[in-house]
Amino acid sequence: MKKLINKPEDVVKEELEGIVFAHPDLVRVHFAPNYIVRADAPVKGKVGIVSGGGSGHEPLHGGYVGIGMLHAACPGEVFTSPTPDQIYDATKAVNGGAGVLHIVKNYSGDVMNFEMAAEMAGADGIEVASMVTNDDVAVQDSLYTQGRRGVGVTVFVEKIAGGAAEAGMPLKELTALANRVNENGRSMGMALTSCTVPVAGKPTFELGDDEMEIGIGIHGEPGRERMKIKPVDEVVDMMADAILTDLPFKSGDRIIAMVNGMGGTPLIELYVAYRRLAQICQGKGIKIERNLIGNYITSLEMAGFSITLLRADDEMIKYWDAPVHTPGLRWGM
Amino acid sequence: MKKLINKPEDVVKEELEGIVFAHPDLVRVHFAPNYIVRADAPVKGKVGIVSGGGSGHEPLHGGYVGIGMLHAACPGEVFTSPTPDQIYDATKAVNGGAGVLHIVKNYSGDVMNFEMAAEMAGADGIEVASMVTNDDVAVQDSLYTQGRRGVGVTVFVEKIAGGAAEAGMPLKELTALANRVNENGRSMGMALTSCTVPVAGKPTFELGDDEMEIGIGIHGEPGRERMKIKPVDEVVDMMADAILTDLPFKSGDRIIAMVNGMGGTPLIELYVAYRRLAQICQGKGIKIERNLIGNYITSLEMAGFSITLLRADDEMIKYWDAPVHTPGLRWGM
Amino acid sequence: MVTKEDVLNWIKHYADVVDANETYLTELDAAIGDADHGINMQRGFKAVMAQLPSVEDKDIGTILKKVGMALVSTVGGASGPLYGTLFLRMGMAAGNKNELSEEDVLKLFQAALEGIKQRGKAVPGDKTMVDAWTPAVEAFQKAVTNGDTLSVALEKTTIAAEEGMKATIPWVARKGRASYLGERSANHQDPGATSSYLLIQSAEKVWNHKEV
Amino acid sequence: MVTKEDVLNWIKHYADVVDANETYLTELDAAIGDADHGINMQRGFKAVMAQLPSVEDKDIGTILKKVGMALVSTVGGASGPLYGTLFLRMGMAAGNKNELSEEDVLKLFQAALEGIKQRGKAVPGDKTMVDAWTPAVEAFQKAVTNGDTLSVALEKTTIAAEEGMKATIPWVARKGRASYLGERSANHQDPGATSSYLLIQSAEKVWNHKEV
Ligand SMILES: Nc1ncnc2c1ncn2[C@@H]1O[C@H](COP(=O)(O)OP(=O)(O)O)[C@@H](O)[C@H]1O
Ligand SMILES: Nc1ncnc2c1ncn2[C@@H]1O[C@H](COP(=O)(O)OP(=O)(O)O)[C@@H](O)[C@H]1O
Ligand SMILES: [Mg+2]
Ligand SMILES: [Mg+2]
Ligand SMILES: [Mg+2]
Ligand SMILES: [Mg+2]
Repeated sequence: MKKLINKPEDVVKEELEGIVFAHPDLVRVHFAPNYIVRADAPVKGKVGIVSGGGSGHEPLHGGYVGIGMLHAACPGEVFTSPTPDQIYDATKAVNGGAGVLHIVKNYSGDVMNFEMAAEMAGADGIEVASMVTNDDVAVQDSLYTQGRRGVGVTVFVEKIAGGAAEAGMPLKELTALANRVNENGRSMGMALTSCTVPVAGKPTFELGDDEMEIGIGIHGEPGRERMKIKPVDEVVDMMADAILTDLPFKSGDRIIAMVNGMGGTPLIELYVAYRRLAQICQGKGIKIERNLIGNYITSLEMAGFSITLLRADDEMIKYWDAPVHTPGLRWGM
Repeated sequence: MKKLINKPEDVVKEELEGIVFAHPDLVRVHFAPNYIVRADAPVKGKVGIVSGGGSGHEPLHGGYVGIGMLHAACPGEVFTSPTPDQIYDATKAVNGGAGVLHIVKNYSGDVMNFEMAAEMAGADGIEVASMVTNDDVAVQDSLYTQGRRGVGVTVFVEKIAGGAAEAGMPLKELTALANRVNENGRSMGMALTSCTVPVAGKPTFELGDDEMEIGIGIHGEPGRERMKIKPVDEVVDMMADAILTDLPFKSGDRIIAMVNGMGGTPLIELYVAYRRLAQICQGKGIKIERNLIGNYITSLEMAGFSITLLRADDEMIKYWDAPVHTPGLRWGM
Repeated sequence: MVTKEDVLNWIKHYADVVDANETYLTELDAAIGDADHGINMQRGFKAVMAQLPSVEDKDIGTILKKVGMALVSTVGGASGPLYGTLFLRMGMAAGNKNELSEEDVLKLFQAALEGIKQRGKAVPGDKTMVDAWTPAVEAFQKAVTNGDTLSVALEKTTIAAEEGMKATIPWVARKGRASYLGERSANHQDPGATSSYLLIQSAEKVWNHKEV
Repeated sequence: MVTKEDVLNWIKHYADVVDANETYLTELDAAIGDADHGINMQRGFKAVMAQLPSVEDKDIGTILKKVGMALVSTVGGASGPLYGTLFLRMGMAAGNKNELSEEDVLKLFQAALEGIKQRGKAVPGDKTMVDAWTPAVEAFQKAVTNGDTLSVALEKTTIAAEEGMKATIPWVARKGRASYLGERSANHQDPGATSSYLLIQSAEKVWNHKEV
C-alpha cells in the first residue's frame, strides 16, 4: 500500500487537523465526536443542513461545509458511516431554531446511523427532517431490497438545498426541494482500478490489466458488470444510455451535468469523457445548462469516473447559481 | 495502459473539444494550431498573458484561462512543449495593444519554442516580454546547466500576474512582478507511482512497491533520490526543509502555500500533508496567509504531491485575492 | 445459570475472536461489500474493552447497555447501529439482574433479534445477520421448551446459527451493500451473519466452560 | 555529388529509421528524460513525409527548409526547435542548388551545428545532440581537407558521430531535461545524440548507395 499517511488509523483525525489549519475562515472542526461545522453556525432563523458518510469521498462532504451549502458534515472512518453521536452533536450545533435537514446517502449504515441520531435530536425537541439520495442507476430498484445507492446527485442536493436554506427556505419546503432534486437526478460510475482502504492495506477488489468495472459504487463495491476495457466513447455511450433511459430524460429537458473523477483520473480524461457526453445530449436535444467536471465525489485513489445528470427546473438552477463558498465548491463570492 | 481515452494520439484534441462544450462562457478554442483563449480576447489596452507547455498537467495551463488569469494557453502534446506557431498565433490573439507577457516554465523545449514564437511575434511589431519560472529546489542550480525546472510557482505567477494585468498594470511592471513572484517561490515534489504517457503506453519509470521518488519533476522525470516509503510526516519534513532553507524563508515571513496533488492522490492525503506543513511553518514563525490544497499542476495520474511556498508581499497578496474566474480557479466572482 | 462473570467473559472472549477473525470478516466483506466488516467490528470491540472496566461491578443490564453504546458510538457503518441495538436491547431485557436463567437468556436473544430486525428492516432470506440469529433464537426456544440443559441448548443454538450463516451463501442479497451487486452477491457468505455466528459460538464456548 | 534525389531519399530513409527506432529512442529518454523522444521524432517525420510531396520538384534549399518548418510546427519539446533549426539552417546554406559538392555538404553540416548551438546554448560535453554533431562535423572537415572522397568522408563522419554519441554515456548532463537528474544522468546514452547519429548514419547509407 502506497499512501501519503502516517498510521492508517489516524488518517481521518489528521485530515481534520489539516482542515483546521487550512480553512479557519470557513469552518470549525469538532473532535470526538468528529464533525465539521460552518464557522458561523448556528445560523439563526435558518434551517441547518447536516450530511455525512464514510471518509474517502473528499471533497464530499466536509469540503462542502461553508456559506451556501452544508452547515455541518460528519466524517466516518474511511468508507464507514459516521456514528449517531457525531450526527446528533452536529445537528445540535447547526440548529438555529428553524429545524435541521439531514441529507443521507442510501446505504444501510448511513440510513441507520442518521435515523438513530434523528431520534436522539428529536427527543431534544429539535425538528429534524431526513431525505435519502438514491440516484445510482447501476442498482436494480425494488420495494424488497435496499434500493439504489446515493452517489453523485448528493452533491447537487447539497448545493441546491444549501442555496435555498441560505435564502431562508423553511424546512418543509426545503425537504421537498431536496427530494425533487434527488428524484430528477440519475448517476452511474465505472472503475479502471480498485482503491485501497488504509486500514485494510490492500485493494478492495482485483481487476485484470485489460478489465474495467461498470456500475461501480463509491466504496469500491464491485459493479454490476466486468468487461474488457473499451474506448471511452463507448463507455460514455453505455453509461449515458443507462442514465438517460432510466428517468427518462427527454428532448427539451434542461439539465445540470457532472463528469466526476473517482480520485485517480487525470482531468484531461474527464474532459474527453465530457466531450462525448455533450455530443450525446446535443444529439438528443437535451440542453446542458450547467456542468461540473472534476473530482467532486471520489473513492480514494480509484481511477474511473461517474456521470450524474439532473433534470433541472428554474428553481434548481436559481439555487445552483446562488453564491457558495466552501473549500470544495466556490462561486459568486 | 488503463485510460479513459479513445486513440492515444487524439487525447489532446478531444480534451480541447470537451473544453469547447464545457466552458463557452469563459474561453474559445482554436484548433490547428491549438490554443485556448479568453472568450473576450483581445482585451483592449491591457497586457495579454500567454502560457503553455506540454499537456498532462491539467488544470495547468488551459484551466487557468479566463478572467483575472491567463489570456491564452498553448497545450502541447502530452509532456511535450507546444510549437512556436501555436504560441505565435495565441500571442497575436491576445494582443490588445499593450504588449504580451509569456510565462514559460524552465525546460529546454518550452524555452526554445517560446523564444522562436517571441521572435516571430516581435517581427510583427508585437511587444513581447518573457519570464521563466524555475522554482524546483530538487534540481541543483548552476550557471553552466539548464538550471531549475519551473513547477508549482507557475500557478502563483499566472494568478498574480493575471490579477495585475486585469488591473491594467503595464508590461514592464508586470514582468517585474512576475519575476519577483518566481524569485520568491520554491517548490519540491515527490511521487509514489509513475505515470503513463498515452502514446508511450507504459509507465515512464518503475518504482518498487515500497519505494518513493523524492524531487520528481512534473513529467515523470525520475527525481534526485529514490528511497523506501516513509510516513508522510517525515516526507513533508524533508521537502519542507529543502524548500525553507533554499530561499531561505525566515521567521516573520508571510507566505502563500500550496499542497498540490500530482493527479492520482486523494484529497484526504493532501490534507494530512498540509497539516504537517502548517505545523512546521507555525513552529518557525512563518505565517501562511493563503493556501491551495488540491490538484493544480499535475502529472497525469501520478500519485504523489508537491509543496510550493511563496514569500508574499502586500502587492502579491492583493493580486492573489483579486477576482478570478477560470475553469480551474475561481473566487470573488 | 449465566452469571455476570460469564457475561463479561463472553464479551472479552468475543473481542479476541473478532481480533483473530478480523481479516476473515473483512475478506468476506470485500467479496460482496466494502472490505471493512472485520475492521469495523475490531474498532468497536476495542472500544468495548476500553470501557468495560467502568461497569464490571454493575449489573448485567448495565454492562450490556454499555457494550451497545460503545459499539453505536465507535463502529459506524451498518454493523454499528445493528450490533449496538442488539446489545442495547439485550441490556434492556436483562435489567438489573446479576445472573440469568435459561428463560432469561431466551428473552435476551429474542430482544436482540427483535432489535436488529427493527433497526435494519431486514427479513429472513435477505442475506444479513438476521439469517444467523433467526434459526439460532428458534433453536434456543425449542431447546428450552424441550427441557434441554442450558449447555445443550447453547450447542443446538450454535449449530443452528452456523447453518443459518452457511445458508446465506447461495442467496442473492436484498439488504445492505451486498444487495447492490444483485445476482453477483450469490455464492458468498454474508459477513454480518458470520460475525453473528461467531458471537453465538463464543457464548457457547464460554458459558459451557469449554474456553475462557 | 549529392543530388536533390539523394537529399529526398535521405529524408525518407531517416523517416523509416525513426519509425524503426521509436521505442529505442523513447526508452533512452525514459531513463534520463520524459520518455518521448522517439514519439516526438516520429510525429515530426510523419508530418515531414506528408508535406514532402509539395516540394519534391523544388530546389534542395526549399526542401530542407520545408522539413525544418514541418518539424518546428509539429514536434514541440526540445527536439522540435532543435531539429527544426538544424534543417532550416541547412536549407539556408543550400540555397537554390539542385546538387551539392563535398564543400557544399560541409557548409550544410556546419550550418546545422551552428544552428543547434545557437538555439539550445549547449556546448560540447553538456550531453546533448551537440556531442554527436561536433565530432561529426570536425571529421567531415578533416576528410575534405584530406582530399577524401565523399564516400570515405561520410564513413569517417558516421564513425565520429557514433563515438560522440557513445561518449555521452558516462557524462553528467548539463542541458535539457536530463540535467535535472544531476549525477543520476550518468551511465545513460543521450537520446538526442542518438537520433543525431542515426541521421548522419542515414546520410551515409543513402548517399553511399548502400541502402535506399
Ligand atoms: N438492513 C440490514 N439489516 C440487517 N443486517 C444488515 C443490514 N444491512 C447490512 N447488514 C449486515 O451488515 C453487514 C455489513 O457490515 P459492515 O461491513 O460492518 O457495514 P457496512 O456495510 O456499512 O460497511 C452485512 O454483512 C449484513 O449482515
Ligand atoms: N539545450 C539543448 N541543446 C541541445 N540539445 C538539447 C538541449 N536540450 C535538450 N536537447 C536534446 O534534446 C533531447 C531530448 O529531446 P526530446 O525528448 O524530444 O525533448 P524533451 O526533452 O522536450 O522531451 C536530449 O536528449 C538532448 O539531446
Ligand atoms: Mg463500510
Ligand atoms: Mg518531452
Ligand atoms: Mg462493510
Ligand atoms: Mg523527452
